[in-house]
Amino acid sequence: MSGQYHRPHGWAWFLERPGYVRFMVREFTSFFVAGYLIVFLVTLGRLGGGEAAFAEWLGAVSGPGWMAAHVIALVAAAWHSITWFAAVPQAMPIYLGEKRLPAPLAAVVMGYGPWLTVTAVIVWWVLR
Amino acid sequence: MAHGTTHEHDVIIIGGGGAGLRASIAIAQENPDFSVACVSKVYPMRSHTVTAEGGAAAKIKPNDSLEDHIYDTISGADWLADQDAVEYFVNEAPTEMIQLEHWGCPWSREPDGSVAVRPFGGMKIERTWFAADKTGFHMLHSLFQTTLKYGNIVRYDEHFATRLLIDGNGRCRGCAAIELRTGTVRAILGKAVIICTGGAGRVFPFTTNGSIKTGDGMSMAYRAGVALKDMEFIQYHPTGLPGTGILITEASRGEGGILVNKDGYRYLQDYELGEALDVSDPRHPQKRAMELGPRDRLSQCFIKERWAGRTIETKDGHVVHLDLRHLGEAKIDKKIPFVRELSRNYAGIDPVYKPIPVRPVVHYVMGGIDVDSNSATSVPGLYAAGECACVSINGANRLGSNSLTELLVFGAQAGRHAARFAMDNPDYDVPDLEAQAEDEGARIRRAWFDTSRKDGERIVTLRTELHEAMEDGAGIYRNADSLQAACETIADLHERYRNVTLDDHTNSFNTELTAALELGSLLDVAEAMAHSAVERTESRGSHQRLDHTERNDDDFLAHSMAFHQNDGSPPRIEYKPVTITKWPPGARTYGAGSGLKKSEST
Amino acid sequence: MKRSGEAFWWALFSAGGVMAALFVPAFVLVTGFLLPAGDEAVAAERTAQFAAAVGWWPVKLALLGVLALSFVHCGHRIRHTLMDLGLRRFSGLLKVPCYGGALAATIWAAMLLWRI
Amino acid sequence: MTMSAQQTMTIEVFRYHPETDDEPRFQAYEVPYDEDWVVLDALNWIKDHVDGSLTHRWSCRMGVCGSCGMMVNGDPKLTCAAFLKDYYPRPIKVEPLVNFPVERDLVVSLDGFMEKLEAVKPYIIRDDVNDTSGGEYLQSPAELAQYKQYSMCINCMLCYAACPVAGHEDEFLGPAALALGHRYNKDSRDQGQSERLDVMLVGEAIWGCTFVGECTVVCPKHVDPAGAIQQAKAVGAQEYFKRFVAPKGAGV
Repeated sequence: MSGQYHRPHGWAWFLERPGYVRFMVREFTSFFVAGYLIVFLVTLGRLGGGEAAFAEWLGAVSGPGWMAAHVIALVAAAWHSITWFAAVPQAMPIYLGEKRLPAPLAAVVMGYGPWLTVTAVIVWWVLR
Repeated sequence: MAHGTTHEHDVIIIGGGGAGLRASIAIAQENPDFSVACVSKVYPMRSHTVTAEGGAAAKIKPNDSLEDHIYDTISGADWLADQDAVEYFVNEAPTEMIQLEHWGCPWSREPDGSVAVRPFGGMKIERTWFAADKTGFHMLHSLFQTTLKYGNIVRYDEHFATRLLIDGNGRCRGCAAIELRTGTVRAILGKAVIICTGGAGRVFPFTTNGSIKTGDGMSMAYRAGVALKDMEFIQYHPTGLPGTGILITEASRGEGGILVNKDGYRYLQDYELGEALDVSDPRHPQKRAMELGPRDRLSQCFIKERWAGRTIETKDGHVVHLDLRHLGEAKIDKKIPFVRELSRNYAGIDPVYKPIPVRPVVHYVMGGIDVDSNSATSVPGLYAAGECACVSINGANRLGSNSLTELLVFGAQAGRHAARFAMDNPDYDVPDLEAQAEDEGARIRRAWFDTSRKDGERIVTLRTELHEAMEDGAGIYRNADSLQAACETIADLHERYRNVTLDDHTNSFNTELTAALELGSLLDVAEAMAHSAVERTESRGSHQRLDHTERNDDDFLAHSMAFHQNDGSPPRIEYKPVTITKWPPGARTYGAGSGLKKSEST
Repeated sequence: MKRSGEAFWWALFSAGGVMAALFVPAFVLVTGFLLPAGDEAVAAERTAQFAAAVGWWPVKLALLGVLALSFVHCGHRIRHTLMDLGLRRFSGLLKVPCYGGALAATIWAAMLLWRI
Repeated sequence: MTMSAQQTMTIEVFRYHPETDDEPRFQAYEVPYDEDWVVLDALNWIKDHVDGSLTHRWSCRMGVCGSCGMMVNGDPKLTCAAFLKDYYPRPIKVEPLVNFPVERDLVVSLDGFMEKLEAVKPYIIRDDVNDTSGGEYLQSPAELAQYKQYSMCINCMLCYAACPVAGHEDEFLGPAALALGHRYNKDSRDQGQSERLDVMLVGEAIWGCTFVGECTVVCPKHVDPAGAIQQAKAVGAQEYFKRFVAPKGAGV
């Protein structure tokens, strides 16, 4: 007689459902975003250190190692943006009377639209 | 079965569906010092109230009147309803419905914020409150969640009550119940008892009813000496999905859906149900006509169409089509989304694009435990409310959307009267009642846990035979021979029931044991149904005799009362006159201009 | 029981999530690809552009806000990820490196921006 | 049709009996294959014809009573809505919902869930709630729409079985209970938000949620508990900061 059975929890629970894996990938973007932001601070530091320091830094960054790191950072940051804005309609529903703004539209209006606009403006500013 | 500890409360409610919960709140509210026990074989939110779809009737709009609701109910009942009870019911209905609104039920609303109403079958005017098409679900959860507010409501979830405990003075003082988790038989004692265990549609094979609706409360009361009243009246709902029997709500017709036969013809017009207005006609759907005729008539029309060879044959039997396509996707999604979900999942049909195959399906037992309009039975201290009870407001055919309202009105009523009884009759003898419960535990153990008995019959064998007997013998149309055959089969099954053996002789969560006990309840209820039906040699409402096709008010304007016989012989059937106050029996007419008050009486 | 102070961190986490989602991909594009790319003349021109922008005090302030919130966002998310991965017992202790780290990074960012 | 000519399929069922077993085991049954059957039909067939000791809950078999939630091939499902034809001819593995203690076979304990449900005070709170004399409370369709979705929960608990936080954190109230708490907070007739937040905003009660979102994925009634929880957190955050703007005791 042993009463209720409690199923053990494995440490690898995050592999049990595809949704959990996706969740973990989403959460791990924060490690990469944080890492990148430190690099961004270094960049700002070099900028504060004068033109020569900054040019030297840019030279280093254009190397393959740093380039690869930035590609990873870009993918992680973009994935953060995509998943974050996809969730916004759930967390902040918009009602027009008794109708709720459909999630895809709400995501574009409140997330993807502003994101792409901001990105385009910043890139344009640098490139112009 | 181990004997468990005794639990004492003030009022015991058996059944945690709409009526039981409403009764619990009524008592908890009015007697804050009272302890109310709610004993249910399932968690309350699993109760069958949850599946009710279309709505609940109560006069709320200025274009409606109490008088109209009364008349619709009485004429719908083919004059077998007690008119004083109907009046009480209709008068109380609006208050009860508003109360439930206050308790959070998410009623569908008009643009001005007032509750919305829709028409239902057999109604002169639209008066059915609805929460889209999950009205029962929302009502049950609103009630259940409201009970959580009251600390003096003690729930005995998953406790299967098997026997009423009666004290030396003949008063009902509790029940014996199996705690499913442990298999312990407990004595749950109180000063009054209310049975709210719902109907018994599972007596039939093809039913909208969930597996739990096995008439346990009816059987318990029957065995305690209370009559089962009007048990021959079984409501077939005209629109169930073939195969599963899942209900497609009457609201689908209230919103304008039509029924057509295999030729695409609206056959109801051939059966004195009125004129087939085009669906684009602004007068469609017409109240008390065609698809908004009463359920008994519509189900009978289906059988006649079938006899005429105009139904559609499928692998799940004959069907007709419920066509909703003209309503359009937007209206279907707003007003009857559950119909779409159910049709897609269980019939593979999207009603926006295709008609839904439907056939009549056993839905509701008009009869039940005989109670007066105070919800009291003939046993002092024992009350009943909801589908298990017969007040009677439903007579020979219940008006669609009265049953949900009935739960509230008579649930509250039973609660108040039981509480009063409990206050006036506080003392009882605990050891005597405990001994009865102990006895019950021993009886169950002897009957079901005798491992020396081998090679008995399986539960499913008997249940299947019961289903066949009831469907063949006591269906929409019956006659003396078919009913007699059903009575004989049931008697035989009662004998063989003692021979059923179980695979499972363990205590914890023994659902094979509960299935066996439920089979016993089904047999009791079926016995009362078949014998009451044999004796009623007339046709009225849902009871249609091929050998006695006319209504006979001279002999049968009376409730049948089936009394259980302890010696195993068939039930004794007696009759009790129907209470007629202001509405003398009249011709039951539907179609345009029908139901014009008392003036139409014959 | 008292309402938890987690609401404070969650609010900053959410605001930071929005900030990071809006700006970080663009930042990566700029500092990781656009500035290092091209010949020296182009790089010099873009660097000047970038320096001018970052040197303008309203941009400095905004940038500090974005960075601070983004750091809290990351700290909060890292903390909860670690809890979900089995460090639930240390949920209090984890606040120190996670939010402390975000605070330190913010102070550092302020100092760096001050120098520009 | 003879049994041998009938198509069959294999159902592997999690078996555990508290009186005799220390560990669960799987038992395989051959059941007739019918394309109209759901997993629940197969379980009922086994119980009726093969093994009466197989234990599971069910009632309405139309997806609204919430009794028959189980893991079907690892997914939390209402077995009355999981069709054999979607798995045939591969075997189906049926287990009790994860993240709950198992009572017996496919039956799990609801005790924890019921406590959590009760904790969020899922009922209308206001002084005149039992006074019907003024007629119904008015509520516009737009106000109804604000909470309607969150009132659709059938308490089937699939969301708890899909939630890793519910499995690891006892303090967490879980998707269904929180969504119901939020449902009443959003109801225009209710005045009990503050009382409810006093329960929801404590410890890990709501904050344990890391928005995995699988609760919403598995919800058979499209309640979106994940969305409800994030909205409730936002309300909690607003209330948190409001304290500084209008401190308690600084007037109504």
